[in-house]
Amino acid sequence: MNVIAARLPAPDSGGSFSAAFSWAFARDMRLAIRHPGETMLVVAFFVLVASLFPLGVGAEPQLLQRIGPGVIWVCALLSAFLSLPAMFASDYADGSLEQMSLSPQPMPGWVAGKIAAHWSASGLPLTLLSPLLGLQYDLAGDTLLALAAALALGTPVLSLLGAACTALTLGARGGGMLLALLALPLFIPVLVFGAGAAEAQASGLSAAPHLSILGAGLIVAAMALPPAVCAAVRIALD
Amino acid sequence: MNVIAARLPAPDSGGSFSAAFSWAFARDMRLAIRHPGETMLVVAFFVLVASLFPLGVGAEPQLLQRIGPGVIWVCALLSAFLSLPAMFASDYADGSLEQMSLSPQPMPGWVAGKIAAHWSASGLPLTLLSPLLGLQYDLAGDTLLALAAALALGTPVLSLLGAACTALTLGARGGGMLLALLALPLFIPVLVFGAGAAEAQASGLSAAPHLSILGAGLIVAAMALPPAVCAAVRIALD
Amino acid sequence: MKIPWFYFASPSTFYRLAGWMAPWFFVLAALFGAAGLYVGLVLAPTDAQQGEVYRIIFIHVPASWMSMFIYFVMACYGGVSLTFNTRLAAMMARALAPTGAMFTFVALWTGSFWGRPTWGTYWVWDARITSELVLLFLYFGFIALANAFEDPRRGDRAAALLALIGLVNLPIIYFSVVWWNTLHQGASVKLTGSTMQIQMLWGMLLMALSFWMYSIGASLTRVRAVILDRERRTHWVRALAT
Amino acid sequence: MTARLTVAGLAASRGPSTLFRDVSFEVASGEWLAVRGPNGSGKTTLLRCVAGLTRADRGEVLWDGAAARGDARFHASLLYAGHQPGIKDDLSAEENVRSALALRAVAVPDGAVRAALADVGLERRRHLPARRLSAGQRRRIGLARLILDPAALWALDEPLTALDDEGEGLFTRLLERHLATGGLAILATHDDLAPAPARELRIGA
Amino acid sequence: MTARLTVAGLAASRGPSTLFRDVSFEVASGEWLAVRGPNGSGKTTLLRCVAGLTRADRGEVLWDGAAARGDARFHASLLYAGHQPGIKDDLSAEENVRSALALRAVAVPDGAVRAALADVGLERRRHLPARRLSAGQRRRIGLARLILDPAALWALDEPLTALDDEGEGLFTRLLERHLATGGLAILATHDDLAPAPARELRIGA
Ligand code: HEM
Ligand SMILES: Nc1ncnc2c1ncn2[C@@H]1O[C@H](COP(=O)(O)OP(=O)(O)OP(=O)(O)O)[C@@H](O)[C@H]1O
Ligand SMILES: Nc1ncnc2c1ncn2[C@@H]1O[C@H](COP(=O)(O)OP(=O)(O)OP(=O)(O)O)[C@@H](O)[C@H]1O
Ligand SMILES: [Mg+2]
Ligand SMILES: [Mg+2]
Repeated sequence: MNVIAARLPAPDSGGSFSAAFSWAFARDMRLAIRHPGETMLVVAFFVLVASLFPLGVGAEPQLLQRIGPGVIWVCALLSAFLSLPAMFASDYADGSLEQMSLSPQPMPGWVAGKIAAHWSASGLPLTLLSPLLGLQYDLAGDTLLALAAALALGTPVLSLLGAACTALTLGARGGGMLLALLALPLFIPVLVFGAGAAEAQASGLSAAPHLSILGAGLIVAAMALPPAVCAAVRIALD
Repeated sequence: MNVIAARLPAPDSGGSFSAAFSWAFARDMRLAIRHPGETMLVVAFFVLVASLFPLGVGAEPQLLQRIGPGVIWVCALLSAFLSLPAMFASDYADGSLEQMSLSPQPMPGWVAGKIAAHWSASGLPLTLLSPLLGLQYDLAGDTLLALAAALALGTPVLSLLGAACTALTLGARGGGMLLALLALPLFIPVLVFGAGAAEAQASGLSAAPHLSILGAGLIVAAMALPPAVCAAVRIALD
Repeated sequence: MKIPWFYFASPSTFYRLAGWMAPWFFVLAALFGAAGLYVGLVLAPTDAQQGEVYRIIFIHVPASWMSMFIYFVMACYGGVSLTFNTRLAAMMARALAPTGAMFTFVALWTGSFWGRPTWGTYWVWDARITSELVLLFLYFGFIALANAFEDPRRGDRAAALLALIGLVNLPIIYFSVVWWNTLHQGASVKLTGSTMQIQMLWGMLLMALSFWMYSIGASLTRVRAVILDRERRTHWVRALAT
Repeated sequence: MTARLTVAGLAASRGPSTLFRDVSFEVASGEWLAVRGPNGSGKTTLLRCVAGLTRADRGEVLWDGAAARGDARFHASLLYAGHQPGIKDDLSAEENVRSALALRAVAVPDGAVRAALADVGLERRRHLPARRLSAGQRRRIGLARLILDPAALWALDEPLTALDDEGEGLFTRLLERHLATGGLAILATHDDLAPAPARELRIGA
Repeated sequence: MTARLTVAGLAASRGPSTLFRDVSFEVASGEWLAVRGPNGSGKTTLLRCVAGLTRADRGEVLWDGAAARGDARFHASLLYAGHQPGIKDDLSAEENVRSALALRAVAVPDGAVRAALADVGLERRRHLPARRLSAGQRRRIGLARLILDPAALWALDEPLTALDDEGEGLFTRLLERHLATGGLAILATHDDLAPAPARELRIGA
């Protein structure tokens, strides 16, 4: 019982934003990629759904070209959505969320960290993969570029919005469906601009306006939503 | 302590298939529609996702007409998928599954009941709704009919396949994504024939062949899968 | 707690107050409605290209306005209930939601009904129309979330927060016609002079007033029900019962 | 009624390590067996093997002389409750009890459920979703099951968890009645119960 | 170090019913308060109010004279563990302890974690995902936290759940050390602990 004899010094008066952020980010990433196989799952899932489409729709090249960006965006949306529960629900169920909110770490810090982790596990791989999928739908080079750029700007917004919605539905009845009802409508605007960018590019116009709107949206969301998420978490734990 | 004095007669040597079925069906339905609001959630979700795609794809009527059936099928697929965890995962987590498998009720009975409940809570409402959504994509009358028929035959297959997959992933890490990876590929054939039926109808051919294939698939699945699910559940509990 | 505002904010007093006010708003709604319909259906001239169909505008536009306006008010109540933790504000938000959803639906319905003759289709995935649809789902989400918890106070808080987040959608609805070249026509009612017939304008404004009054009346009536349900264990409600 | 549970040469291992090997015991009507051992020694595993949930490496479990695993008569007379007693958060206490009884095909006179819930002190809260109940109140739903379910064999894992003194008293009374009326029980527990166990089984170090 | 927790006129209600009203007490360094009461009386709720998770209807919680809720110093010195102690099934015992410490910004000399896990008897299983651990072993992860975390105030909800006698002994030794080194504790528990509580708080009927 060596350790029991000793006693450690008291902790310094609590962590910084960055400390909290990196703690939460590291933890959630570890949980996400706990087992090598699972890193592939999001990606696999994404590719899968994207390839469901041509099958459902029947495959003429020009039709595919036409719907390509939209489909890819819907996939991004869905896989962001499907990985939402991992963000708060499980931590809420096993009491981890209480521990976090009682820790000296500032809540905005670890909330941001969790959101970042969610994005790196869902949005980021999708963004990196999108050019390949775009090729599947044989999109032109610049369209692919616009698509990737739009995803890079848009998927973080999805993670932010999604975080707010899961936090709101913590402990609520109705589970996944309720979450869908809340989150998907909020995702729609992102989808509109995101898909719009690629389509504008494809039809010869510039994607710039859509992208700049997405960028603006990202900034607003990044400013406004984390506090909202914190509030939602506090409400959930009350 | 009145009751404690008394003692009830021993139970008869255990339930019948039908008893088990109706017990599980009633229970899961009650859990599904625990609160009036929630009955609407599936429907809302369906309508919502159905309206996501065209948005991503952009809105020419003839294009919509073209992809309508495919989109609606993908929606059916997704909402069947989203409600999968409710079938076994939660019962596994809180120990209900142990209780069921230790009960005198025959396992195939309550497994079938749970599957039926899942279908009535996901596939059925979608089938009933599909004509309305079809109108949104302005599909012709006979196409709508073919679509509804295909859904009526196909969605039960989705529930059956889904049941097998969730049962297999019980207690596995990776949760939703792993499930997606398992289930969605299996769903694809259903999607192909299902959407095929409506498209054949739309393009003037008869939907009959597709429908009969779906029907055959349904019969096979209904015969073969429940035992598989039982086996998977036993493995999960071991 | 000295300020009379808090006095009125106490459910029991507000219950009586609402019960007393609601009928008057319904009366006003009826009056404005009658006037609006008269102006809209009788005085306003037939439209050059569209003929009589365009008269849907007297329902459509006010309904659309209210759908957005009510959401805004609802969000404000939500904000108040969150910041000051006042029960009544939350109840008002709950009471407003169904009316708002109703007007949103009417806007969609009349709109698509209007679309048939003018655009040749009931439904297009046009940005404004879609964002209006999103608004409808936001209302649904609000109602669903507010009732998704055993503890009504939690429902209040969560739903209020959702309403605030959803505010983003309003500018999208309103400016969508500007941001995209949509099928839907742009704002013709502007503060700086309007491009449309004066009678049409008056008709729309009167109808809007009527809808507004109706909304207040309806929400007041509904909030009484909410209050009763929420306070059913208190003495004053028991007293009412007996 | 009289019944007998016989376990012979049971052995189980988890992952690398063997938890217990050739465990043999017998429990007859009116007796109960206490399974004791330090944390992680394998009590839960043993109960699960007996119930037939986990497949043992070796050994057999007999109920009235017949192999228990998968036998309908055994299942009809077994009431198992593990660390997770299978209570649905979304259902009320009453609904939970009713559905548990229905699952075990036990028909109860009406009023009985409510009376049982009164006995365990949940009458006022019987319509509250279980999610809202306190830790102990949730466990008390299990006690109500014990009151109503005529199963001959109880296999309970730490039945006293989260119960207050009154709850413990209630449980011991229930156990006494159960044994008196010819029931048998296997309880994995860390603390001592009033009716002394007929036999104690110590596993693990 | 010396610290003092003061609770004055605390009142909380759940749903319709009031659980407790004006509860007042004080705990100083070296003392621990036992919160007792029947199931559902509001012990957990009280702990949550003190920790600042649940918003009390009335009353205040002071830490060294300053309002506790949301105060960084309070959070830095509070270690709360509820019925659900926040253990991740997918992480191993060691990872669980480490991440819990990191979250509380506690830096430990290397080897300390492993030693602590040895003390609670998890050394051999420290790399096993918590999912694979037995009920008691999971709780012991919490004990390892108690060993390593220098928090001055413990707020623990039924800390003895699922622990065997050896585990209870371990916990009492930890509590003694904690109090001896100037810590304070609020424990909601149904059973009696070796170091007698400085004060007992009975709530509920
Ligand atoms: C489902 C379909 C439709 C929806 C959801 C919809 C939605 C809206 C909304 C939200 C407004 C108020 C916003 C504002 O005043 O700027 C509005 C106004 C208006 N809508 Fe629609 N609309 C639809 C279809 C139509 C159709 C088919 C027409 C006629 C061709 C139409 C004509 C107008 C007009 C003239 C205004 C007034 C614009 C103004 O004066 O500001 N709408 N609509
Ligand atoms: N996959 C596995 N690999 C290694 N060890 C495992 C695995 N699964 C379970 N174990 C070990 O097997 C034992 C199972 O113990 P069991 O749950 O039966 O203990 P118990 O006696 O019920 O303990 P408690 O008193 O804490 O409930 C534990 O020591 C656990 O660590
Ligand atoms: N929404 C609600 N409506 C009605 N009652 C509620 C609600 N939420 C909680 N309760 C009641 O409040 C009490 C909360 O008790 P708490 O969990 O604090 O009890 P406890 O003293 O910890 O009990 P235990 O000893 O079983 O852990 C319980 O009686 C519970 O039924
Ligand atoms: Mg155990
Ligand atoms: Mg408690």
